[in-house]
Amino acid sequence: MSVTPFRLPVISRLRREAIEEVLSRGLRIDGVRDPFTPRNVKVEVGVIEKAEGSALVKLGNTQVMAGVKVDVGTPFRDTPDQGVLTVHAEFVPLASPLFEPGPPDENAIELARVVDRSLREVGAVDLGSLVIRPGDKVFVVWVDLYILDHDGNLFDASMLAAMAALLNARLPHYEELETGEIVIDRSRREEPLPLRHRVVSVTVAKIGRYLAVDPDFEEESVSDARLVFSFDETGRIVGIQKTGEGALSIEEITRALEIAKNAAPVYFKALDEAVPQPGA
Amino acid sequence: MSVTPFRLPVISRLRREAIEEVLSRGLRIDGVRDPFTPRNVKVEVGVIEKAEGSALVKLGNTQVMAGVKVDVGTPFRDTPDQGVLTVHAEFVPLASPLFEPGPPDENAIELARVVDRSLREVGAVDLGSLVIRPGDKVFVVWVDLYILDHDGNLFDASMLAAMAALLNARLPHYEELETGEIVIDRSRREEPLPLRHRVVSVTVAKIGRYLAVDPDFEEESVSDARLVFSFDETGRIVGIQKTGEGALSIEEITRALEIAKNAAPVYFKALDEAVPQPGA
Amino acid sequence: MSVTPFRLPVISRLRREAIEEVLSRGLRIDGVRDPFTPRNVKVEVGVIEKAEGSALVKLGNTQVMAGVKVDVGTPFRDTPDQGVLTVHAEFVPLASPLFEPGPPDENAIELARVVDRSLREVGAVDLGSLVIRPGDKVFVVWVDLYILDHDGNLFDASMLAAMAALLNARLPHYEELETGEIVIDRSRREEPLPLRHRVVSVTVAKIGRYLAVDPDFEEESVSDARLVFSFDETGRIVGIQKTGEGALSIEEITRALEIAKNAAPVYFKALDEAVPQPGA
Amino acid sequence: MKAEGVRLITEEGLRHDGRRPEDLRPIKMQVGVLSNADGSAIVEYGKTKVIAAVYGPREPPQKFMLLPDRAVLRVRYHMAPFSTSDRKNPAPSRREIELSKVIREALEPVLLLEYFPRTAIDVFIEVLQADGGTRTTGVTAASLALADAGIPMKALVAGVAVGKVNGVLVLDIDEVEDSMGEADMPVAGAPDLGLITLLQLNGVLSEDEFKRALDMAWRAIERIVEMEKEVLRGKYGLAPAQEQGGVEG
Amino acid sequence: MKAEGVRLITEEGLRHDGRRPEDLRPIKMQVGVLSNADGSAIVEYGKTKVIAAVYGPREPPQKFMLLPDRAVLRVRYHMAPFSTSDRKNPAPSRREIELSKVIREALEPVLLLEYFPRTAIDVFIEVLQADGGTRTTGVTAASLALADAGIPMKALVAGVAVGKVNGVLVLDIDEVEDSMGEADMPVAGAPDLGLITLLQLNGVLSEDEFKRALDMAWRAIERIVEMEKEVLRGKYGLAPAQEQGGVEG
Amino acid sequence: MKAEGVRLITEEGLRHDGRRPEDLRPIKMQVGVLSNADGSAIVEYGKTKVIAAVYGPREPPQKFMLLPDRAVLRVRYHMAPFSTSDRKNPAPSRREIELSKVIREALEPVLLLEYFPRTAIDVFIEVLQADGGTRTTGVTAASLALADAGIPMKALVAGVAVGKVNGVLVLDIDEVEDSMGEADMPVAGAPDLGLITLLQLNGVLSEDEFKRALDMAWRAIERIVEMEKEVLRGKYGLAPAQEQGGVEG
Repeated sequence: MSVTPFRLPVISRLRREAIEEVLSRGLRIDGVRDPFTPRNVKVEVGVIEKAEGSALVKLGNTQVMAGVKVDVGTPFRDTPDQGVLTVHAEFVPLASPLFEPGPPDENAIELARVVDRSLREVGAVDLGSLVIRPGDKVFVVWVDLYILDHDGNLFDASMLAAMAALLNARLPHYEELETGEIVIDRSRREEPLPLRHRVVSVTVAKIGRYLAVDPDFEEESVSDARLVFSFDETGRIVGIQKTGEGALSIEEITRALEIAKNAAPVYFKALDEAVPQPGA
Repeated sequence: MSVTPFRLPVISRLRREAIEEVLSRGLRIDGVRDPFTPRNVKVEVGVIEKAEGSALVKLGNTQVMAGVKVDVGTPFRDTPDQGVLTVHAEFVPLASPLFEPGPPDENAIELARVVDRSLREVGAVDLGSLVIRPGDKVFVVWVDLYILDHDGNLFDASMLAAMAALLNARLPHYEELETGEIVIDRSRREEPLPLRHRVVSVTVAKIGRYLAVDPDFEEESVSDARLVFSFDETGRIVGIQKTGEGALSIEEITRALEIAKNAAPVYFKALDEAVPQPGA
Repeated sequence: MSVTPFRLPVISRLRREAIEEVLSRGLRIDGVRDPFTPRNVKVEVGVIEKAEGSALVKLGNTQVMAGVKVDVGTPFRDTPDQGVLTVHAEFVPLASPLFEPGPPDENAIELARVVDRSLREVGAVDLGSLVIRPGDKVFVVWVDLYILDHDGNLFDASMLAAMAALLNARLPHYEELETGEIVIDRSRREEPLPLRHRVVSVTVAKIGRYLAVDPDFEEESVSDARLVFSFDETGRIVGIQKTGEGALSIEEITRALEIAKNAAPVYFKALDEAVPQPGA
Repeated sequence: MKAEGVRLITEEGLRHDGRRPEDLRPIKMQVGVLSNADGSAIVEYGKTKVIAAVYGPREPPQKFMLLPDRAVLRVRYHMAPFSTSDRKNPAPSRREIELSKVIREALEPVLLLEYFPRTAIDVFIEVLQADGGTRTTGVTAASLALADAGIPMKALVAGVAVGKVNGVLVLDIDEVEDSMGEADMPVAGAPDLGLITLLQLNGVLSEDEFKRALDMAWRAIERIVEMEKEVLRGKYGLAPAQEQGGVEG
Repeated sequence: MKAEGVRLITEEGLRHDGRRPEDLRPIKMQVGVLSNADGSAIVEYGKTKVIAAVYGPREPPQKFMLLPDRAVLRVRYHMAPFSTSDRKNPAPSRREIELSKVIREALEPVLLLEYFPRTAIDVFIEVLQADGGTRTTGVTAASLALADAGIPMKALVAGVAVGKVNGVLVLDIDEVEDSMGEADMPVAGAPDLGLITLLQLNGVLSEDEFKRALDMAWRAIERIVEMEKEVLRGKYGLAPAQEQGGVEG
Repeated sequence: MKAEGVRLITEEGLRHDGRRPEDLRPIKMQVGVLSNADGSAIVEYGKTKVIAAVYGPREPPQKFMLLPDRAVLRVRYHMAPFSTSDRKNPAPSRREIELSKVIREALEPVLLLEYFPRTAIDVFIEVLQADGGTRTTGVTAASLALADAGIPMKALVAGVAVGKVNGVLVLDIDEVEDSMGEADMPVAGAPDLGLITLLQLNGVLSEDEFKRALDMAWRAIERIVEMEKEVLRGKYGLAPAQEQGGVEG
C-alpha cells in the first residue's frame, strides 16, 4: 500500500519561497547553477575489485555506488535465448536520516524499476549474447545500486552508476564440466559485458511555476513533481517516469523534455570520460 | 498467535437484544427471513474468462468471487499418483472496513482450510485423474477465493463460489515436448475438471438461546458461536467446523445439524441452476 | 539491527549489590554454590522417540531440549564430499516472560551459531562419513534447540543438549531406488551418528570485579559480560564468544579461562553418565 | 526490449482485434457496486476488468502515519491470483508496489485532502482480469469510486495507455499489443484542470512520436472522463456508456 | 480423502495397537513443570506429548490489542521441529495458525476473562512429539496449565479425537489411524457446563455416525476431566493417572 | 573445520601475500566522507573496505525502545551485494544479525550513553568489499565515525583478527587465510582503558596459542588506535596513515 509521505515541516515553506524566488531570476538556491545545468558530476569505475564491474558516482553531494555481479543461472521460460538482467536498489540507512533499515520501500523499488526499464527496453545490454546453453544456462547479471549519500536526484545518479558499472564489467571465465555443470572462475575476467547502447536519465523538477534540472534534496523536497527522461546516445527517449504528488500540463512536459534533452550531454560526457567509447 | 478479537462496541448490545428479540418470535432482524432460511443467493459462473474456471456468488450483500487456475507441477511425494488441489482465500480490504492489506490472517486461513477439507475429504475433485506422468507431472489446481463484500457468512458463500468455479473449470490443453517438458496452452480448453461430488456448506449461528441459518454480518457479530456443516449431494456430512468464542450443548449441535441439513437444498439448487447437473 | 536491550529496573541495582557482596565472600546468591561450581546438571537422552536423537538438559532451573532430525539432501557446492549440519535455536515463549513468539531474535541466532561453530570447527560430527553419493546426496543433520525454561546460562545448557542429542542419534535406514532416488525409512535406525569429539561450553560471567561460572538468570542480568569457552575432551579450546555489553581486561580473560577449564569436567561427567563413552 | 517481427497491424491499418489505431476498446463503467465500501466502481476496458473501493475519510489503525494538515491518501493496486494467464502469487510484487505509488500520485493532484486533516482516505484497486492497461483502468475506477464516496475532488481523472506497434502509435493497447509492441506509455490526467497526473514510458519513442502519443492519450482521456460524468449522473443505474458498449468506447 | 484399503481393525475388533474401539491411549499428566511460567503442564496421550505454559494476567508488549472490559486470551499452538517424522519448519504453518484459533475458541468459554480487563492471558502450547490428537491433547494441557496458574475458570476442559477406521468409530486415534482412516473428529468440552467448546470434522460421516462419535467423545472427555481433577488435587506431585499409566487412562 | 593440506606459509616464514606473521595489511582511514551523516568514516584493511556512518543522538521512529536513563545504541552490520565473490542477498543473514550484536557490544563499553537518555545513537556499517576481517574493520570504522560525530567516548576502539595458518599464528588474516586456516580469532579493544570489548574464536587453539594470539591482537590494536588518533587530528584531510599506506599500517 502506498501512503502519502510525511512532508517536510513549516520551515520548508519559507525555504520553498526562497527557492522559487531565485528560480524566478533564472538562478538556483546553491548560488552557482542556472535551472538548466546539473551539479558537478564525477564518475569513477572499478572501485570494487571483487565485483565484475563497479562505479561510484558523485552528483553534487549525492553519492551512489553500483556493483555488477555475474552468475550462471537458468533463463526465464518465455525468453530461453536470453541472459537475465536484474536491477536492485538499496536505500541503506547511512545515506539519509530518512532511511530506515529494512527491505526496499516503494521509492527504492520505483528507482530500481525505472533504471531497469531504461536499460531493458532499448536493449542496452545484449542479453541475446549472454546465453551459454540455450534454454538451460545463461549469464545472470545483477546490478546493485547502493545509495551512500542522498542529496537529491537519485534517479540520474543511479542511472549513471548502473551504466558505468555495466561498461566497467567483464564476464568471468567459465568451463563446462563433463557432468554438464557450468563452473565459473571469477579470478579470470574475459570479455567485456556486451552492451549496445549507453543510456542516461535526466530529471527535471517542477517547483511552482518553474522547471529545474537535477534538483538537490531541498529542491526535490519542495517540488510538485519530477519527470525522469531516459535517453540513449542517439537521443531517442527510452523511458519516462513522472514521480511525485503533483501534476504537469502538456506544455510543461514539453518544456521539461527540452531541458532534459539539452542536459543529457553533461552526463554522457562524464560517462565517456570514465569509460571511453571504444575507438574514441 | 491467536488473539481475542476486538468486539463490536456497546451499541451492539442493544442491537443484540433486538436480534434476539425477533428471533424469539421466529423472525430475523432483516424483517424478511425466518431462522431457517438463507438469504437470496445468486451464483454466476464464467465471470473471468482468463481463469480456467470462475464464479461470483452473492448471498444477500455478501459477494465472493472464486477463480480456478490450472498449472502443471510435481505431485507431493506421498501422493505421486494424484494431482494437487490448493485453496487460498484473500480478505481484500475493499470488502470490509475490518480488513487491512497484508497476508491472510487466521480468519482467512481458517476459511480456506475449511473449504479445502470439505472438498478434499470426500474426494470432490478426482485428483487421481489429474496425473500427466505418475510421480513426475500432474495438474495443480488453484482455487482462489476473493471476498469482495463482507456482509456475514463467508463460509457458505465461499464454499458455493469454490464449488461453482470448479464446476465451471476446464483443463487446458497440454503437450509433451521431446525434452519431456510439459507445455500448456491456455487458449485451448478441453475436458471439464473431473469432479465426483458437489459439496455445499451451511452455517448455523448460535445467538443467545437461538439458532439461525446463514447469519448476516450483524447476526454473526453478536453470535456466540457458529457451526459450519458441509454436505455432499447424498447428504453425508463431509466437514464440520465450530468457529467463534462460545460453546454449544450437544442438543444445540443436533438441532443445528437438522437446520443445516434442511437448508442445504437451497444452496444445491442455486448451484444446479448455475451449472446444471450433467444429464439434467 | 541490534539495539541495546531493556535493562532490568532499579530493584536489580540492589540485587546486584547483594550478588556482588556474596561474591566478594566467595559465595553465590543461591546460598549453595561457590563462584567456580556449576549448578546441578542432569542430562537425559532419548526423550523424543520420533527424533533420530534427543536430549533434555536441566541446569538448575534452566531446561533445554534438543532434537536431532536426519534427512537426505544435497551437499553445499563447496563441500561436495561432506554431509550438512545445521543448528537452530528457538526461544519459545513458554520459557520466559521475556520471550515473545516470532522468528529467532539476535540472542537465539547468536546461541545457535556459537553452538554450531563449537561443533563444526573441531569436526565433532564426522561430516565426511555422511555422504551417500558424493556431490549429490548426503545426510543432512538438523539439531534443534528448544529452550523450555530460562533461568540463565542458555549457552552451556544448549551445548550440552546438542551434544547429548547427537550422541543419542542414529542414522535412519535408506535405500536407493532404481530411479536413483534415495528413500529413508525412519522406523529402522541403524548406525550411530559418526562423532569424533565431545564438546562442552562453559560460561563465566563478569559481575563487577568478580567472575563466576554458570550464572543463573539473576546473575546474568546484572553481569557486565560473559565469556563462553568451548572445549573438546582433550582440553583444546574449540570456540569462544564474548557476549554482553561490558568489557574485560586480558587478565580477567585469562582468569575466566582458568575457571572455565576447571569447571568443564562437571559437564563432561554429566554427558558421559547419560551417554557412556564407547568402551567405557 | 520487444519482439519486432510480429505483424499486429494489417495492410488496411487495422489492429489484431479490428480496431483502428485511434480506437478505444469497449468501455463499461458502473458505480456503487459494493455495500460496505463508502464508494465503489467497476470498470472494464475490453477484457481488462478492475474494481475499486474507497473508505474514508477515517482513522487508520496506525496513527503515526497521519498528517496534521491534510488527509493521507493510501492506495493499493493489487491483482487477483486468477486475473492473469499464469496464476499471480497474491503477495504484493515489486510491480504492484511501484504501481500503487504511481496511481497514488495520479490521484493526489485532484483530491482536496486538506479538508480532512488527521484522517486517511483509502483507495483499494483490485484487478479482476488483466488484459493490458490495468493501471490506467485502475485510475479511472478509482476516480469513479472516489466520486461515489463523496470525496471532494477538483476534477475527475481517467487513464489510458498509448502503444507503438509495428511502428504505429495505437490507443488503449491490450496485452498482446503490449507484449509484442515497441512501447507502452500509460497516461492519466484531469482534463478539467488541464493536467497530466500520471506519465510513464516503457519502450522507445522518438521525440516526435512521444508528443503525438501524449496528444492521442489526452484526447482519449477527455472522452473517458465524459463517460465517467455520464455514469455519475445516472448513479446506481447502468450508464449509457455501458449500454452502448462497443467500439465507440 | 483417505486410503481405504488398509486393514487397521483385526477380526477380533481390536486396533493396530491392541486397543478396543472405545479405549483411550495411556494418558499421563503433570502440572507445575516449569519454573518461569505462572502455570504449566505436560500431557501425554500415548506417544503424543504436549507441554503448555500460561503467563498472565499481564500487560502485553502491544497495548493496542487490549480490551477495556475483559482480558484478551492469546493462544499459540506450535510444533517443535523434532516432533514429527520429517522435520517441521519452525515458522508457523497455516495449520498451526488455524489450530491456535480453534484452541483459543475452545478455551474462551470456560475462562472468566471479564475479571481482568486491559490485560492479556497467554497460553503457549508446544507439541514435543506428534502421534495424532495433538490439538486435543493441547486443550487438555492448556486446561491444566490455566488451573495451575490460578486463572479463574468456570470449568475444566479436555479434548479427544474420535476417528472412523475401516468403517468403525474408534476413540482417541493415533497418527496411523488418522492417516489411514476415513474420518478424524476432534472434540473438546467442559462436562461440568455441559458444553462442547471445540468441534471439527475432517472426513466423511453419516448423520448417525456423527451423533454416535460425538457421544463417544463426550464420555471420554468426562473421564479425562476427572483425571485432570485428580492431578490438580495432588498438585506438583505425580498424579495417580500418571502412576497408573495404561489402558484405563 | 578447515582444510589443513594447503601451504600458506613459505619456507621463509612469509605469508601468501608476502607479509610476515606479525604484519598488518596496509590500512587506510578517512573520516567525514558523507554529507548527511553526523559522522562517517571509510576504513580499508588491504582489500577489505568498510564504510560507517553515525546518526544521533536522535529520536528514533519507534519510541518504545528508548531507555529512561541512557541512549540506546543501534548497530547494523550489513554487506553490500557486490562485496563478496558470489552476490550476497541483501536481506540480513543470520551471520549479519549476530555480528551486529557483537559489534554493538564492542562499542557500548566506550560510549557515554548515559549522557543522552531517551535518545538513540545509530551506527550503520556497510561492507563494500569483503576480504577477511570485515567485523574488526567495521569496529575501527565505527570508532572513527562515532568520534567524527562528536559522540562522547571514554576511549577509541579498534579491531583486528588473529588467525592460525599451517600451525602459525598470523595477524590480520585475509579471506584466503581465513578459509584455509585452522582458526580465526577476531578481537577488539580500547587500549586506553585496557579492555577487550570483542572476542570470538572460530577454530581450534591450545590454551597457550590462545594467550599468544590475544597478546598479538592487543599489540596490533594499540597501533591501529594510534592511527585513528592521527586521522582524527588531521580531520577531513588525508591522514598520514593513509598517505603512507603500506606495510607499516
